[in-house]
Amino acid sequence: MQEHTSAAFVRKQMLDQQPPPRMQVGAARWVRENLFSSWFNGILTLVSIYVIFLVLRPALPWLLGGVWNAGSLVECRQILTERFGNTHHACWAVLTERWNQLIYGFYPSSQYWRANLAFVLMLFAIAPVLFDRLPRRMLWFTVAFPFLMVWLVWGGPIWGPLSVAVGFALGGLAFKLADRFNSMAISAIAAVVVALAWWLFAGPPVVTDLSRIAPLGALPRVDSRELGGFMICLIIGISGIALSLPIGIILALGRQSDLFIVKTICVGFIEFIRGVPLITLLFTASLLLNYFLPPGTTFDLTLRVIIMVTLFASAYMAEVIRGGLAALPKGQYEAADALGLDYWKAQRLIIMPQALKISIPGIVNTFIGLFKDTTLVMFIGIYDMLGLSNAIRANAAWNGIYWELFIFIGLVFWICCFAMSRYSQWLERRLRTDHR
Amino acid sequence: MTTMTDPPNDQGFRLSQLIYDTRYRSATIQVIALIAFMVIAAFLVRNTITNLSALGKDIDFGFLFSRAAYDINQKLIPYSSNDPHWRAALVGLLNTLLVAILGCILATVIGVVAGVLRLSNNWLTARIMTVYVESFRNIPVLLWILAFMAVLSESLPSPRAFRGEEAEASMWLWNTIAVTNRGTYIPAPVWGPGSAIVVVIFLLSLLAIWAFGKWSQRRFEATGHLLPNFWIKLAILVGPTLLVYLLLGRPVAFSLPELAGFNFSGGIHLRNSMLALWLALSFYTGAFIAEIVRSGILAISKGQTEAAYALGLRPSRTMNLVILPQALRVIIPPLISQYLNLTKNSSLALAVGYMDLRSTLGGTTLNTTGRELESMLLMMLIYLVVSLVISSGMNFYNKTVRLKER
Amino acid sequence: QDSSTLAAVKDRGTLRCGVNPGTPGFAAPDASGEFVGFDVDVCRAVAAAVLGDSEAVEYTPLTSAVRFTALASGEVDLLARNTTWTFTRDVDLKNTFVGVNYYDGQGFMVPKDLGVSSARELSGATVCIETGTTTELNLADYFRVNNMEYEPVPVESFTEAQTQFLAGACDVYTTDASALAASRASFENPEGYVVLPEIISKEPLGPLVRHGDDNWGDIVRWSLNAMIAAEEYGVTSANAAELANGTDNPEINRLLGVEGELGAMLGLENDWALNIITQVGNYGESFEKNIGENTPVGLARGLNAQWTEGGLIYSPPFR
Amino acid sequence: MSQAVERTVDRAKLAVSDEIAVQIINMNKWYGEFHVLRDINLTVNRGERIVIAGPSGSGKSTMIRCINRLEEHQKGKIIVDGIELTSDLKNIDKIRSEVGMCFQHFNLFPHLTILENCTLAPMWVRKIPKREAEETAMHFLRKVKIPEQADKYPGQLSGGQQQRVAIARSLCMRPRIMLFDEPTSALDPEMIKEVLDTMIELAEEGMTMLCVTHEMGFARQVANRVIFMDQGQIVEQNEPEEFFNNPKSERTKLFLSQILGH
Amino acid sequence: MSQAVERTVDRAKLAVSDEIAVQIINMNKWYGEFHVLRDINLTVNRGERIVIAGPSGSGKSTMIRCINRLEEHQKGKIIVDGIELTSDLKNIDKIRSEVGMCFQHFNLFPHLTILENCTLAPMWVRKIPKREAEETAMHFLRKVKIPEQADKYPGQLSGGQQQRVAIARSLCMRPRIMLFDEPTSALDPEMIKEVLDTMIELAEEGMTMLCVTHEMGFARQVANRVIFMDQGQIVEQNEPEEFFNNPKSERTKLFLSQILGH
Ligand SMILES: Nc1ncnc2c1ncn2[C@@H]1O[C@H](COP(=O)(O)OP(=O)(O)OP(=O)(O)O)[C@@H](O)[C@H]1O
Ligand SMILES: Nc1ncnc2c1ncn2[C@@H]1O[C@H](COP(=O)(O)OP(=O)(O)OP(=O)(O)O)[C@@H](O)[C@H]1O
Ligand SMILES: NC(=O)CC[C@H](N)C(=O)O
Ligand SMILES: [Mg+2]
Ligand SMILES: [Mg+2]
Repeated sequence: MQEHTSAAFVRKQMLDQQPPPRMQVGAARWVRENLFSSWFNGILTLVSIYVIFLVLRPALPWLLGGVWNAGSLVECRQILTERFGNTHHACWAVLTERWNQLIYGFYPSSQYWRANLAFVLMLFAIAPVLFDRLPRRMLWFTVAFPFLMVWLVWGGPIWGPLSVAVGFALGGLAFKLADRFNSMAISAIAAVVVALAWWLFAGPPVVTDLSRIAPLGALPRVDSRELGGFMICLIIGISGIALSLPIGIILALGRQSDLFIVKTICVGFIEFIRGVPLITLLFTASLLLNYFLPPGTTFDLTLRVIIMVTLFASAYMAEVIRGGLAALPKGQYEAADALGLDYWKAQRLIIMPQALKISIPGIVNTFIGLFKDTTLVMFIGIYDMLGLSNAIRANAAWNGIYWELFIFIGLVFWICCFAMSRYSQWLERRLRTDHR
Repeated sequence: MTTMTDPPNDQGFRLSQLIYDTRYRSATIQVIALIAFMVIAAFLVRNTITNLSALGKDIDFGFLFSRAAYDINQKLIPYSSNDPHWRAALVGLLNTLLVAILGCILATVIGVVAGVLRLSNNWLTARIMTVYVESFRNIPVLLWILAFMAVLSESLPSPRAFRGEEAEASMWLWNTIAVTNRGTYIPAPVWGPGSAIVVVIFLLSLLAIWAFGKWSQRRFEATGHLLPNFWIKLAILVGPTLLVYLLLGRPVAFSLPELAGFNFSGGIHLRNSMLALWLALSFYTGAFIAEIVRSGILAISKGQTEAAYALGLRPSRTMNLVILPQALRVIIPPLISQYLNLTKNSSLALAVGYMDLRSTLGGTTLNTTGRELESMLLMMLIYLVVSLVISSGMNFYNKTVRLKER
Repeated sequence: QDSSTLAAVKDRGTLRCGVNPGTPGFAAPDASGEFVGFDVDVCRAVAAAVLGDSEAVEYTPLTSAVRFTALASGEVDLLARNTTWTFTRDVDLKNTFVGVNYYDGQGFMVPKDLGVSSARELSGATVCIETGTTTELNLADYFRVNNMEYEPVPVESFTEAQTQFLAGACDVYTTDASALAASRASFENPEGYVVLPEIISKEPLGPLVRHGDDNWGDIVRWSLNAMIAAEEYGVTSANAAELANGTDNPEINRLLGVEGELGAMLGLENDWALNIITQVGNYGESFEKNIGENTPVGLARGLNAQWTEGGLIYSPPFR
Repeated sequence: MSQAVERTVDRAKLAVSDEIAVQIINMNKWYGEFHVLRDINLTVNRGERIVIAGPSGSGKSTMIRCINRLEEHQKGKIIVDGIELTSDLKNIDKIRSEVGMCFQHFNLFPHLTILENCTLAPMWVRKIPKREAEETAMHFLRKVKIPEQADKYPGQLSGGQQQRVAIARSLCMRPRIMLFDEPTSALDPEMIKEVLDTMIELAEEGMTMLCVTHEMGFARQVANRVIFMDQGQIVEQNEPEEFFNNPKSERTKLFLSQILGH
Repeated sequence: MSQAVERTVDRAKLAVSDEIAVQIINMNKWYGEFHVLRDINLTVNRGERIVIAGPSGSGKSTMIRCINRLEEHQKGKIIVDGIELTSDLKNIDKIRSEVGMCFQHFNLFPHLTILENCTLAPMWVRKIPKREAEETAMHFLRKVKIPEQADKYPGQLSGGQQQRVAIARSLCMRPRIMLFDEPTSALDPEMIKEVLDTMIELAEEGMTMLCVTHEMGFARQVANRVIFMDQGQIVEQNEPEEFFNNPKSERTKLFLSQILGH
């Protein structure tokens, strides 16, 4: 379109310097230019080589010469002494023996397939969110996934999760029906009331009856305390991020709004959550939450942790989304106003779709942070991978084994987080070049 | 001026105006929000009160003034088990701040070095720094803390190994530093008579350096001549102090760590718990800071560098005069939020038994007195205040350096 | 009433019990991941009494630092976790200690090659100590009173203490003597370590519940007493079922529910104690099985012998 | 200054009725201490095409933005289509769906296709079924001559095309009044023509239009009144011929000399 | 296409000496595998004003950036003011302080005031005392007609003013050769004129100039040679009259038809 303006002859952006062609360089020159271009550079190179040498010399034999089969550390050391005459080698045997515990916690091994299936389905559920080239219809599966996951992981008849889903559906329906009053407030209230009515009153008896009459798909129940390892990190991380998204949106809108009280409440909440360490919130979950709830309500520690992690993440999410909102030109709001869309419709149809898209890299980064932070649950007695590594060490057979476990755990986290950060970089690049 | 309104309403006030009139609508929404907020707050408070009274407890901060009865190994202010809980909490808070401040300093150094080296044109060094950044960023800090602790306590010699004629381990740097699995012992200064003079001279020379800097800047502006500032400053820093020190017959002695009984004594004892926490936090945060520094420098468009080069400025000058002043504006806000993270992450001290605020007030005090609600609230409040102080510092900085635009 | 712990436990079908995460002999997961041990048996006894099934227990491993809060906040119904009965814990922290299942005292363990034979020689030592315990406070007092210096290394859990101690990060490990023995037993080379002769405190360890539900407290108290009394009267897991047909000792009859309505008074079935004894065993059986002289832990009965044998273990009469 | 409007306009076609479309009475507005609009009085009849001109910062945009309540006025009255603009939301909603607006920077919704841009408001505000809304949208897209772009995204269109989409989008709400705020000033010369042509067509169909623009060719040919604003006041208003050939105030003369002499 | 340069230039004033200012011999450059500049040969005499034109991507910028070593050439020779450009740092420094350069995007230092922008390099490179540097700076700022902006920051100036500051900043180093890389292409038409005027003045004073630009008015009036580049080669060079009226190569004709026919 721009072909015929004067701009045709001007490149708008300088490119980065590129290296000269290989035929112009040659290995010797490459080395000189990249490693020894000045005396300082030369020193750097030598230091670097020394550092690499220092790290690899003990690490390589240790890593490669490890023992993979042994029943205990002592046995392992025996094998090593026989084989090498010393014990400066890894004892990977602990992984061979306990890897399933590190991954699944105390999940009954006969039910591993459920966890695996949930994991695979999770990939499918997340894919359409991450890659917008995929068919949008896959999002329906994404919506259904949480319920499916709860059912798969915790077991029991399918009716429970299904009833929760029905509550949501009824709420949505009520929202739609109340649409004609043309007021977001009424719609929202209707939705909440209907959904709560179902969850609290209508739903439970129906579920109990159905479970009795037709215990459809009744998987053996697995308790929360049997969850652990990598699995619990994933569950807490994913639910935290998914649940914090809506709350984060609301907080961000609240913070942007010019209603003083609403804004103050939101700012107060966000700053409070961001101002205290996550671990104090987790302790609150494990020590204090029961004080704040009506007498006699006790619920699952995992659930409490998810609630706290959600609150935590939503404060960060709110800031990320606020950034996205701020990046939108004011014209978008004005155009929406001028077309007669009210605040909520404008948000839903115009502002949020764009702001969220801009925020995805930020959201992914929040998620990486959150995912790494799930290791803190070890302090409140949930056996995540680190907690399990302590538990494994508590066993006399493996007392004193550190590195093999740390390396395994580190590697698992590294792969996940690195992949995600690459994804967010890719996305950032794409959003920048996307003609939007 | 903004409060002029519509013409007087003939029908008077109608209830529907609460929803449909923009003037009242926002008030309505706010009142509803406030009520909802109060209801939730009241609900929580009421539950708390009922629950507490069911347990026969109350809310009372009096426990802060009763005897703590436990010992803390690292204390920056005098403390014994006879002191009250609040003092124990204060010792913990100071420990938190100590590790946070040391951590921020070291993390900045590591981060800046790594960030700059990542941009270096030395291929090998740049790669190594990339490996460093990517590995530390993508692995939980807790794991790093535990790993550092494991290195320190598993692979270093115990004090016992230093004992005997042909000891297995020996001290570093001419027997001044002992690195053991209990911690590292470094020489501690002993302030003899006259040491005050040395300190004063040292402070004076700091002043002199500042004055010299001003003077040399003015001289440069007047004549265009630039002095070898760095070396002169170094000379001022070291020269007079050293001279006085020697003249006064070395009033400041150093007490060297020595093996006595079970442990080393004398010198300053850097406990492994602190070292592990400090190093892990610094390296972890350093990786983030490296990224911040790198992208800060990259964000200053290539055009700026080119313009400076085209004017004949050398690369080092370009860095100092053009790139850094601009990059700092980009770097500092995220840098401060990293400081904030580091401070909050220092609460993971728990994992290695470092007695910070969380381990004193939120740990031993909490569970010997059973005042979890009070202790947790107090602890959160203190963390919140620390965070707010840091972030208001950031806001202040942001306001002062904002670029002037049209 | 409905909100009572008993009703909640029956409703749930399982008992929630807070235990030590891993002190061999007292509470530790076995190879199949199930908790076993001397303290765990108290949990199992209560479950057997209340639910008739000693396996219907959810164990929550708790560090010393979080145990009371976990109990107070209702996360567990019962804490059976080598916890010392003290005045403040009972009165100020609003717990109800229902009895003592192990009379203990605080001791010190050191590596043999340290060449120390008395706690008085420990001045200047580095001491690994679990935070949030009575032993932490005793330690502070002991060293202060005796004018000795020490360097506390606070650790969060028993396992960590053990690891630090083995790695040489501290010279001394101090805690309840029983736990020291258990710990030493799990070492690769137990002979390399000695427990010093001094016992510097009284540590009566026992199960506890929250304030405010006396009925529940009674249930736990008498479950423990049932085990103790059973030993005293020679009722064992092997002969309990037989004795339940009736004996001429009215006390045994009342205990086993043959006579009287003791169970009903507690709100339980009448065979509650029988369930305990058949499924868990009596106090002596539990002791021998978990920590007795024939186990790796190898503790002698000592103070924990029946009063009839010169010990302190003593159950109030079932009457 | 750039493109003259080449198309000849049949002025006869451009009838004006007596009915009043917009009436502004003694309207005042402040930004903080700054008095942007002072005692504005203006009556626009149905079918009138008004061009508003004036130097930058004189309050032109602010004035027309007050008409559909994108800005709030603080004193005086604005009556649109017989409805007074008060802070009553229902009135505001009603007026906004009666009044279309086009902005300098188009403000299309970049995440929606052209067609979706056009059907969004009718569907969600007027509650028109999708099918019908799409038909209307295609009708107006044909009118602005870009039906073939319906499935593209705004980012794929040139500026002129985007502005035409913006006009179509407003028209889909079947407004009775259109406001234009410098619709051509962000465009390259070629594209200006496309957009002006579209606007002229609209004018010929009898749409009531208020248009802030410096395209004096357009003003000459289409407007039946030109309003000149300065420092928040309406300094002069007149028929285009009179306005251009015989400006009364000094200020207007100066302005015209700048804008035309250029 | 936009502003004609209105000012009449006294061509007689524009003397060219025989001394050689820049000589490029058989210069080649690659980006990776991509051969950007092929066998460039060019001799610029002192006082010459050369305009370089050519389609986008033809290597114009790259060529003039090679002259002050913002890019490295890989084959051939570049001799500036008698000094050959090698990787010897001292030579590079010397050449850079002899050769001034203005960029498309001005690249002023946003954290320094206009005056500081202008005094920075003289003070730090030429070691001129601040006082003196400021006097020079004010001299040149007066010359580009914005002395009153000296204490403002670049962000507070319009594009045209910024570009003029950029020129003044280069001049403060008292360069003997000036390079311009599309100095006007990021500017609005009005501002283009300001900048071109400044450049013409500079030319009249006998500055040796190499200027990448598409302002053909400027080329006609000021240049004494126009160089046409395509695909990394100099396709044609000639006096402006000849170049515009009588282009030899097909490629040039096509280009000119595009750029002028517009
Ligand atoms: N939100 C605001 N707050 C304060 N002043 C404002 C605001 N919006 C506009 N102004 C000021 O009000 C005056 C009128 O602005 P307006 O946009 O209406 O001018 P305009 O005539 O449309 O000018 P232009 O031709 O540049 O668009 C200007 O001086 C402007 O600076
Ligand atoms: N750093 C680089 N790496 C790879 N290719 C580059 C780089 N810089 C420029 N190029 C390529 O070299 C060619 C010449 O670029 P140059 O900037 O010299 O063109 P130009 O004639 O100045 O064009 P324009 O009028 O668009 O500025 C272009 O094809 C460009 O894509
Ligand atoms: N080591 C422990 O966990 C318990 C220690 C001690 N018996 C206490 O109750 O405090
Ligand atoms: Mg305007
Ligand atoms: Mg170019």
